[in-house]
Amino acid sequence: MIKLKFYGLGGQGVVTASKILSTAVSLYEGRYAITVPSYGYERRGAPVNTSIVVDDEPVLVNCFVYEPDIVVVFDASIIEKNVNISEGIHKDSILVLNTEKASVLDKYSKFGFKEIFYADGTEIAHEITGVAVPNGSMMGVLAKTGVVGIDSAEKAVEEVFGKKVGELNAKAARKAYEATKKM
Amino acid sequence: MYEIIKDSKGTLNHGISACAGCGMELLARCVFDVLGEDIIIVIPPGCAALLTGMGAECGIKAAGMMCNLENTASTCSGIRASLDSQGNDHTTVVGFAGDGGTLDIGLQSLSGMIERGDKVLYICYDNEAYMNTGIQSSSATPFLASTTTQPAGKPTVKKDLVGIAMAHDIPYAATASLHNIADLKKKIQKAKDTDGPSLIHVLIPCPTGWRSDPADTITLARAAVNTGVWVLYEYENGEVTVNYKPKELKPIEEYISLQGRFKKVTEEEKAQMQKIVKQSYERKIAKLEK
Amino acid sequence: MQKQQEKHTKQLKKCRVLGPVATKFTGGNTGSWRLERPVVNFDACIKCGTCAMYCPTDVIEIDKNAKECVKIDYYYCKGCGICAKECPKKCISIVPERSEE
Amino acid sequence: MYKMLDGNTAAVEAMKLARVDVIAAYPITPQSTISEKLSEIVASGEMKAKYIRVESEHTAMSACIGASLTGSRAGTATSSNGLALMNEMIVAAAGIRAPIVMPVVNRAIATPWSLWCEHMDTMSQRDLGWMQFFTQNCQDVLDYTIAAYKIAENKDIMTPAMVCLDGFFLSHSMQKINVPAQEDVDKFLPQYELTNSYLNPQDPMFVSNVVGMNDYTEVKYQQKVAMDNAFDVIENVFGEFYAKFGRKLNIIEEYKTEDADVVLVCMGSMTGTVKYVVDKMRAKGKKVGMVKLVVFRPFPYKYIYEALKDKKVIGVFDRNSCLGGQYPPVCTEVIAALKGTDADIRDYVGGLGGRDVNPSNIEKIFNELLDIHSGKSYKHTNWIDLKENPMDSREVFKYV
Repeated sequence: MIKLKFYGLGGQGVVTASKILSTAVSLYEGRYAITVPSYGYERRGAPVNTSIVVDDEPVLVNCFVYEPDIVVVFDASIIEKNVNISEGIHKDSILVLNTEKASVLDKYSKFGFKEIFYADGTEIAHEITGVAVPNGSMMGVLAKTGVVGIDSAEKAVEEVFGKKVGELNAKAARKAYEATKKM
Repeated sequence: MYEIIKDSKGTLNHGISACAGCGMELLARCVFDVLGEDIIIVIPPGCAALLTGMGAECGIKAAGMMCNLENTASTCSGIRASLDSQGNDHTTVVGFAGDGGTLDIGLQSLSGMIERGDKVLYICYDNEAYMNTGIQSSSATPFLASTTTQPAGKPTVKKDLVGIAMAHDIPYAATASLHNIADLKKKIQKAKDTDGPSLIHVLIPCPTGWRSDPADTITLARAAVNTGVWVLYEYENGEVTVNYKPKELKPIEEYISLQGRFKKVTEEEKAQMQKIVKQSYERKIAKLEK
Repeated sequence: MQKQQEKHTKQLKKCRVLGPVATKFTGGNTGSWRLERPVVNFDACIKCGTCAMYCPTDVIEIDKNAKECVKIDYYYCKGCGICAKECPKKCISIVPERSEE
Repeated sequence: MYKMLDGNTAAVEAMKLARVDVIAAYPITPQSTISEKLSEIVASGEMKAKYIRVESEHTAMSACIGASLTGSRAGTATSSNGLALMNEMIVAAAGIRAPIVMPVVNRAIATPWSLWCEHMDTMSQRDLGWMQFFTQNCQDVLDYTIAAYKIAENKDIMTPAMVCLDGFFLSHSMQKINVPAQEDVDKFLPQYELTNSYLNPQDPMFVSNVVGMNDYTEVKYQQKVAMDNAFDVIENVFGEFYAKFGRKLNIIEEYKTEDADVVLVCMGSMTGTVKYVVDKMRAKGKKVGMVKLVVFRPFPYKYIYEALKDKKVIGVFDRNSCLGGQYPPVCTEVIAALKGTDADIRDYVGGLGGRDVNPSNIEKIFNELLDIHSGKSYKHTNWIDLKENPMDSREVFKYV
């Protein structure tokens, strides 16, 4: 059982990203997933998070994730908005981060994650799809951690976004996958 | 399905337990006369519930149901949608509700129905108070009329239903009066033929609530029009036609002296009433004929 | 339609219907409420039909060929008096119930 | 065919498979996506139905009753305050015997305002003559909705049904769902046909007439009998469902209760979490079990009795505050079902207004129950996961 937590801002497609991940593992890898979103009063720009549990067996637990194995941050600025992304992490927890800025990486490195996988997902998304919404490209970065295969992530991106937009986003995911660095 | 126990000429049985001289009963007969048997009628609890009898017995030989007080229009919408989904475009869906169920608690559902454009014929029999439950004021109760909840007389004037419907740009809306049955029936027919929502607002003298002589029901309906209390007009595809304009308005006295509910009105108040009626009549005609 | 309905009624089989449904077409003896009754002076009557048109209970029928041209169904007539009031020839009078005509 | 759906879309999928003819829906968080999706698929022609864009939930239910009596399979969905506004028509639909099936996305009723999950909305409607099915996951939502149509429309039942899904925890939770083929559902669920009361100008009758004191008791008794008969019908329909689709539906589901020392009774999405905790505690050798209530109305007294008659310590988890009552509703029913046994039944209230029912809380409950079972303790915590000093939660400074 792998427990994930996605952090981002309203409008960045965090919920869609959780849909992509669960689609990838459920429909293309024969595994199971459950997502529990944590948004309420919907508005753009407010911090949001989503819990996802991935398992080889049908997932029973239906509640938020408190001890994430993987934390995905869609917007690095989130820690300035009173959100503690390191809540509940343990010694093997992994961080997936949307940035390439050394100064930001420096800040995040202090949280005590075992590994950090990072790439500038927003820039890659903007370059390929023309829209600076990083949920497709971040799937590529996430795939680097091994929680999901990049092939099924690509397929899931296409499935969720539909053919036309999906192809571009899948391309972004692949590019981000290849651009991902680790520290 | 009906087991026929009593002979009756039409869709509505003669032995209806409405009060003697009830204007609503006469209106209901006109409605069934014009609409025929291919109807589904929705009636909320109220005076019109007397048409439907009690228990297993019913006075209406047509398909119908009793809804709740405030959802006549919305129940009609559901029935219409169901008929539409079955490809039935011939059956008329009729809502038959009083002033309380229309102007007070049912206004929202009526507004929704008109705005959606559901093909429903809505008839409001307006006896100007909650008569069935014991003459409590409604928003249709006229200025200074005494009711059990406002015994000293209602301090405000009546709500304008057709005006509200016109603000929705309803395809067809009309006021009608019982003294002119030909006009009333013509309007019901027009409303039936309208492709969309239609509304008829009929002033119904009520001997019990107005504390008038049952024999005066038609006289009162006529007097309401001649004194300018009630204006006969129709709104059809955005055009207004005033059906009848008295050459000269009769004094309000002719209308209120026949009714016990205005008995406590003082001479001073009467003059004020006359002024309001005349003013609102003139304003209305000016607005309608603009 | 009336005949059809009656024929239809005869063909009905008993079946159980759940819920508050009314399936018997009937009405009460509203004539028993009457304190006063309308009486027509047939000689003055011009058979215009005004009384029948305004009768809320729909119990007046005009038979132009009969001597007693206005028929009132007293089983249902509630005695409201609208017919007398509206009659253009004033040929309907309202008399107390059980009085000699 | 497997699809990724959230609870709301699963409900929409079920309504589409059931070939609902008339839809009248009003949006309310967290039900909104049901209204949106339904109007979308009706507009695109994917679903052949009439969509009435109503101006309130009260109108939605009124329109559904009208449509249902006129011969259409009618559908709507709501949540929270919307269900409360419907209240009057909820009673009417049941009394008129209109077999409407309505997904209800559970949410706390204001005030205080909360958009989140709680069972108070459906619990406040529990005795009004509707059947209620509580679902654990999105597959449940789809399956029980389809089955509910068949149960509700059974000629001996003719009773509307609510399929309850927890707001956000199910309504917005993405899960893998096995969606049956349309032709299989068509075979399972025949076309809607009116055999009880109806509105048909060719064969008129007057529905929902005044009955007065002469008939009222009898008409209500008919509703009671329908509820009593429901279990046979439910079992048959669930059996047919299993034969057709291969998934087992339950009136109550017993999870590792056989040798359990203590059992927790609960409903809704939290049952998944409880199963997870049961597995975890069993691995540590603790004998705990769970009973998932699916059918809450009619209440399965006999099933509960059979499942729990030998248990000594039972906890009941209510996701609903019961203000002024001795026990919250689910617990009250369980106590009534086990009358005559010597079970020690404990009530727990939690998960209000969307507060998460997480594994650690459930574990705490089980440990308390185990302590009671072993005689170590008698006390239990009624309101779980309550902050310290709840009375001071709005302590402010005032000028005095």
